Amino acid sequence: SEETPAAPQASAGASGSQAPAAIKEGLKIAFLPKAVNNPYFDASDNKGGKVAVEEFKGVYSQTGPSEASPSAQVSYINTLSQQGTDVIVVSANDKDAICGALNEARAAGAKVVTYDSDTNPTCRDAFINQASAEGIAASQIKLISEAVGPDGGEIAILSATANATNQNAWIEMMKTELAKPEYAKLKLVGTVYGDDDDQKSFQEAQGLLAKYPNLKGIISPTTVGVAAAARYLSGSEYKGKVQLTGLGTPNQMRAFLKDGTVKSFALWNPSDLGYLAAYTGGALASGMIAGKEGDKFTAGKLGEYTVGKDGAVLLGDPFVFTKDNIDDFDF
Amino acid sequence: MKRQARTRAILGSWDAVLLIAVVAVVLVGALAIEGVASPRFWRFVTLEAIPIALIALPMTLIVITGEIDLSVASILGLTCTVMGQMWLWGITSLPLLLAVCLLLGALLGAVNGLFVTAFGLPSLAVTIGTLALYRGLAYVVLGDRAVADYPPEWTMGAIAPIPGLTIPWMITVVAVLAVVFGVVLHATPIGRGLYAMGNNAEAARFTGISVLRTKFWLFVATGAMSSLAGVFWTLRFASARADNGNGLELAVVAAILLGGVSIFGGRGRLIGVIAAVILLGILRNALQLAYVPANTLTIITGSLLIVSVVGPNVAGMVRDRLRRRRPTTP
Amino acid sequence: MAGQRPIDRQDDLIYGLGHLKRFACGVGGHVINSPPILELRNISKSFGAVQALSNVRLELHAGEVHALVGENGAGKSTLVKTLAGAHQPDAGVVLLDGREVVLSSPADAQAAGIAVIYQEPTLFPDLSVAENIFMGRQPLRRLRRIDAKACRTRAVELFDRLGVPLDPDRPARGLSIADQQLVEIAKALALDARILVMDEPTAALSGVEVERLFSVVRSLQEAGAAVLFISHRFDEVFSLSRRITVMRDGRWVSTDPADALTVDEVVRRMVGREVSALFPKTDTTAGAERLVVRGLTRYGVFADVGFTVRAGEIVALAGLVGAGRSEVARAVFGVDRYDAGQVLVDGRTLTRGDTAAAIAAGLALVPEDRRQQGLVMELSVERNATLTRRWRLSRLGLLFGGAERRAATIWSDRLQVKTADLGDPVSALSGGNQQKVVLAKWLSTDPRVLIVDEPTRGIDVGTKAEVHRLLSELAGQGVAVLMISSELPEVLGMADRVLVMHEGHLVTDIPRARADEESVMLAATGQGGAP
Amino acid sequence: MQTQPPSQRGASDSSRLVHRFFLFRELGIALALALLIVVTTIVNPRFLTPQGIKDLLLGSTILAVLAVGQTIVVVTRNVDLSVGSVLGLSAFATGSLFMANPNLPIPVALLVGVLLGAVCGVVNGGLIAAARVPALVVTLGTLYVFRGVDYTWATGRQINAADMPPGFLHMGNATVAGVPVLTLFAIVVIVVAGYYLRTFRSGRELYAIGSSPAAARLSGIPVGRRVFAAFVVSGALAGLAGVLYAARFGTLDANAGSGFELNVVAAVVIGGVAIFGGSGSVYGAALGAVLLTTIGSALPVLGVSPFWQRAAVGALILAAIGLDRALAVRLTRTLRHSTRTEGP
Ligand SMILES: Nc1ncnc2c1ncn2[C@@H]1O[C@H](COP(=O)(O)OP(=O)(O)OP(=O)(O)O)[C@@H](O)[C@H]1O
Ligand SMILES: Nc1ncnc2c1ncn2[C@@H]1O[C@H](COP(=O)(O)OP(=O)(O)OP(=O)(O)O)[C@@H](O)[C@H]1O
Ligand SMILES: [Mg+2]
Ligand SMILES: [Mg+2]
Repeated sequence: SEETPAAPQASAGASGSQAPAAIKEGLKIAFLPKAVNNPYFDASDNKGGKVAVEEFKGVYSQTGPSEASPSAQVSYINTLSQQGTDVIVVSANDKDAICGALNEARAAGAKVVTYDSDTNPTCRDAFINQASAEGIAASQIKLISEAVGPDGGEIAILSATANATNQNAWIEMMKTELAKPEYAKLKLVGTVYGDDDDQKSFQEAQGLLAKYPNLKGIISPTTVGVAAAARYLSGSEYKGKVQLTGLGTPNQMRAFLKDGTVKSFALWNPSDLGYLAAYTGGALASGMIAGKEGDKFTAGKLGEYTVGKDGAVLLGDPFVFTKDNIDDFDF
Repeated sequence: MKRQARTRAILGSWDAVLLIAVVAVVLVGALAIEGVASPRFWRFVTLEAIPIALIALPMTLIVITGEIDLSVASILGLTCTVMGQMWLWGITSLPLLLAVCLLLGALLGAVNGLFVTAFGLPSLAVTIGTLALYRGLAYVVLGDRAVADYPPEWTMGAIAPIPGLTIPWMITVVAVLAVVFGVVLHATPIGRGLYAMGNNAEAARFTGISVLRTKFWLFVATGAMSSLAGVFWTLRFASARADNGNGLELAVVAAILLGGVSIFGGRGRLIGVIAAVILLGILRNALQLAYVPANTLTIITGSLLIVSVVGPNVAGMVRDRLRRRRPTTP
Repeated sequence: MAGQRPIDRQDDLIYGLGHLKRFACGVGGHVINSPPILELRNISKSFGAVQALSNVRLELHAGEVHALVGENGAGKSTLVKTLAGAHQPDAGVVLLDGREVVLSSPADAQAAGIAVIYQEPTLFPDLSVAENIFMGRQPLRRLRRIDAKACRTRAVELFDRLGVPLDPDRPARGLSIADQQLVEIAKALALDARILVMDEPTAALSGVEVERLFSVVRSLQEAGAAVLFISHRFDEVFSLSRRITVMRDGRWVSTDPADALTVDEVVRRMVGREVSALFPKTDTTAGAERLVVRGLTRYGVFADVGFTVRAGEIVALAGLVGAGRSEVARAVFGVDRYDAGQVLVDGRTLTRGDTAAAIAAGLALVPEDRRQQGLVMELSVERNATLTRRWRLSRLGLLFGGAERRAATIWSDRLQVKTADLGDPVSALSGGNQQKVVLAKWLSTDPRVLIVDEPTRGIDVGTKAEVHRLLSELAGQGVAVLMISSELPEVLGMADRVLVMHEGHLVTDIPRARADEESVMLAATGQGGAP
Repeated sequence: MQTQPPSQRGASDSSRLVHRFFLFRELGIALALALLIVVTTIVNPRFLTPQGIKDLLLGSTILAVLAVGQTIVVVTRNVDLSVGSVLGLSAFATGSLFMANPNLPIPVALLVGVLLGAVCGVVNGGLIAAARVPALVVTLGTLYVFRGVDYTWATGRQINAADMPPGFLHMGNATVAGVPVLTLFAIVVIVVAGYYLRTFRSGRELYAIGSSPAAARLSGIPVGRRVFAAFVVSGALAGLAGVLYAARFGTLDANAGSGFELNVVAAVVIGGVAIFGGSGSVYGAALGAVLLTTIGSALPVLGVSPFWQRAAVGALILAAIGLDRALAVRLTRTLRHSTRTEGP
């Protein structure tokens, strides 16, 4: 992660000629997740973004389609733009398909912040990266390697949909990571897609085990997938013999950490992600920052952040949950 | 019998009810919801309605003959990916891409048609199968990739407004096609045949109507139109992906049913379907503007469908009841 | 005669027919003095603008067969449906054993001991024949479970009574109209009802089955049941019934003992005027060969059928029900494919299995089953009547309502189709009027070869005469007419030549001069030698 | 009358063939299923380990229960597209119930789920039977409505395995003699429904209604009441499926069972139930459900690329219905030709 030295607020003014020192009040900030009804986004938006928006006295709202699809998201972007929203905080269902609509919204005066899943850098002002792809890939490989043990063996990936931008980026980075000599004994034998659908993920996990008799570990870098796979493993003869790690929420995974199905998994705090996105949006809309590399701003309780390359703001490294620390979290 | 006749009389004017509903929603929306009166609103509504309308036009004819095609959204998706793959191969002529896509759609429709007509299988079952098959092939073609680097002239061109207006020019294509399909359905011998076979295929056969051949070509037409919608979709969203238009078939079916077309075939008019497409589009966007959450919108869409069939019937029954009571009360 | 008739489908039934019997005339010797078990008083019923029944009255006594006659659309079937609880009258009362009852559903009527055979068969095609007969009142075993075996044996008993060897296990789908009608009869008998209502039960039957049915009806009558019998065939009416009620235009006209009436008198009351002679066949000189059929074979259905029909000729195709006449007609018309043979119209061979080509060559077929094959019930009279001419009525491929309306008006006037509005769906018409629409549909195409399959089934006397006159007229204009009919008098009266089919084979070709009841029936039952 | 005996024998011969054909129809699906399992097992023996069998059975259970309910509706010439949404609603209700009362006995949860499903069925059946409107439209509407209610209720909440009593989750995984407990539920449902449809008057009346609604009305069958009941049963079974879903998957959000309706209809159609009513059996439909889920789990095991899987499912559906049809046509033709040789 890029360390952000605690610089005094004075330096924040560097980006503009007379940049305001604080976020304007009354900004309309709308969160547009991949789909409402997804607990992950409930945590990031309603438990993170909302808190932040209330802190700087903006008007918070969350809206979006009930099923994840880019075209439905476009419709909501159009609506938000017509409603005169100041900041649209969006997790993209497709990095290209919603670009046109986002640019139209920006032309109409809105600032666009992407979080969780990015779009093309050309159609948003900033991207809140929950963790760098490298960071996630490295931590996932490290966790599975530790779980499987020094002898290594075959591993497989259970992903979300085949088109998920962030997932595919992570998987690519994992392959790079696996090429390193210290992981020479780990062999990636397959990638399957559970479509972020609980039942499909469950079946795919089942299929992986039937297909690869020597499978030693599964990485599922998606909250739906890792929970489904954990449930399958915990109810099967493979429990404890086949290792599992991934990105999951503590509440979903608590039972499986405790019963030994899973030794550890990782995740950032989704509420922090939403919180940071809200502050970034507020700063953008107030003219405090322009989204250029090097811009600095303070995100409430999270402290100060610097905008990185391509307008990306990095939340931090993923947090690793184990049996010992899981009870400190509730989300 | 009697109730049916009455229902039909009311259904005949169901088109009128829908058109009035469209006007009412627009008026109320314009007065009560900020933004409905703006030209941008209409741009967004039409952009959304275009692919649904393109598919609903031929599909209405299919439903009137008593069949159904649930694979339309998958044909749309497969077309998108094939278009993307061709672009990756370096085919950069839009007319060529369009021609190949339409041909592909026609072919996919022909496969549906073949299963239904030559093998005599129920279209609902066949197209549930091809729904999975075509969508699967879309994944085979592009896998997890997305093709998004189309030239802006294309992507902008597809959604460019009619000069002087905000409404995209594609709507004129839809309008022309709507007239063509409307005339075929309502004012040609072919249209008469469609209603006849929808009501009683055997009697139609005894009248010299080639039921199977007609249905086959309708499936071909629906495939081609779905492909056209696919090309539009690709360009509008500047993104060819395997999951494009996922689930769109239900939106199309909902519009057709709301439009007063009988799912059993033989009844319904194109004007009603077009009104229903517009009504659903406006309602959805207007309610979104009014901060109605997606979950409530889902409920409203469903309720509208139910009302569209239950309303006329219950009205007919009530009138029936009242009429019967009158003579007996001295 | 071996009973190996060719069959069409796996579910087809094979059965032979018994010997032909003459109608045994005579009426049971009961005297009507008891109070009626069923009485209708001042029943009125309207459908929209159509007043189907107004102030109709009817009395049924135990042990009597009561005939109900009237023109097409007089309201007979509507009255039946009212009795069956399928329609609710707008006004009037129904009395059972002198007590007023409300029949609000068919179940009510059944519970009250009324069994109904509807004019149009109401079978469940997917279910077995036995299940069709006992639906809703299957014999039960312990725990209210259905006793399938009892179901089957009782069905067999019923068919024995009717003298038809129908297989109770076969599905009802694919039964010929006649067999469907027989199942309907068995269904009504199974009810053991006190009151049996039969709406044209014999319209699809030939003499043998009719006679069987009548003997069953007579035994029921002797057992004290009341029977209401509707038919357009006066020989049946007079041979079976004791009293005759005449209806006209939804009104009751008269009820008299059959002995006191003559056919002419009944017809006069029904129609309200004198009717010209039936079968007005004028002699014409036959012209060139119009329709030539050679060696037509459809495996398992008919074999090696060959005949010609000349311009100006009316050729009748006679035979028992199920002889395969309709199948031949359908194959010739291209609705069914055939396995071997040739069909030529004016010397040109028709593509097999291509109805459109047949129509283009000048063929027309009035099919036997108007509901399934002849009409699109949900469409209007106008659309149905012009469906065959939709291309001809179009201009530049476009078709507008006016042209259809005009064309339909001409033909519905000509055939006196009784309907409130040409825009009404044909399903709202009475059976006979529906048949007229089918005729209009095909006559309006100016056919060169006209095939009519049971053209006058369910048609009243007045219209029947009109249809016969039309057929003669068409023949006179040089049309080749092939007429399939189960009504012998019609066959004998109308035909220049009579072809007779027996079990899928054309057995004989009898010229008008030599055709009589005896020769035709002998050939039809497979006993006649070569002509 | 000497013609009668031979012809009658011929008739029952042909009808026996018909019966054999219908038996064969279900056998055909069973055969296809066996073939698929054998091939997959040859390629990968792990497919048929006890664990593999358990997975297969568990996988088909929920779809099979839904298919039974759907069959009951489809034989009456109706269709229930709302089952996926009812399942979701009932599953979420079960989860919420357990969250509120962790000590709730399992039978109570089952009862509540079934009742909730039945209430949804009452809504469907009430609208369809009372207003006499096409089921496809109404249940497409309630598909949206019930799902919308589910969404609104859940509002992004998720119920996790940790929120549910271990006893309940254990039921989702436990086996009796190698057969999962959940599958036992399905087997009971299938057998009861199958027996009922075959041997009780009201069961046969459902077929009569589907075969010809108008005739059913004229025969005095209470059509409205029967159709209503069919929808209530379908709803109740979807509710039961929801509880089973909750037990098996443990994690519940508002999306549970979304998109199931097409799978269910596909299972029923593959199982030989005529989509236009009047014929078909729940055994066939359940076999169809097993076949469909087996395809779903065999393809990953066979190592079919994930991108090809969906296409393969579609192709297999088409193959299944095509094969069924081809068998029927062939049988008809054989019969016709065999009679030709002995015919005149
Ligand atoms: N469901 C209906 N809706 C509208 N009109 C109807 C309906 N049923 C019957 N009618 C009309 O009622 C009148 C009486 O018809 P009905 O069927 O009782 O005649 P019918 O005497 O049985 O004639 P047929 O001898 O031809 O069978 C006809 O004018 C017919 O058009
Ligand atoms: N739609 C059908 N499907 C299957 N079999 C049929 C069908 N219609 C008739 N059949 C059968 O074909 C055989 C020949 O019937 P067809 O109707 O040709 O006889 P027909 O001589 O015309 O008698 P009818 O007086 O009934 O018209 C009969 O055994 C009948 O059961
Ligand atoms: Mg009648
Ligand atoms: Mg016939």
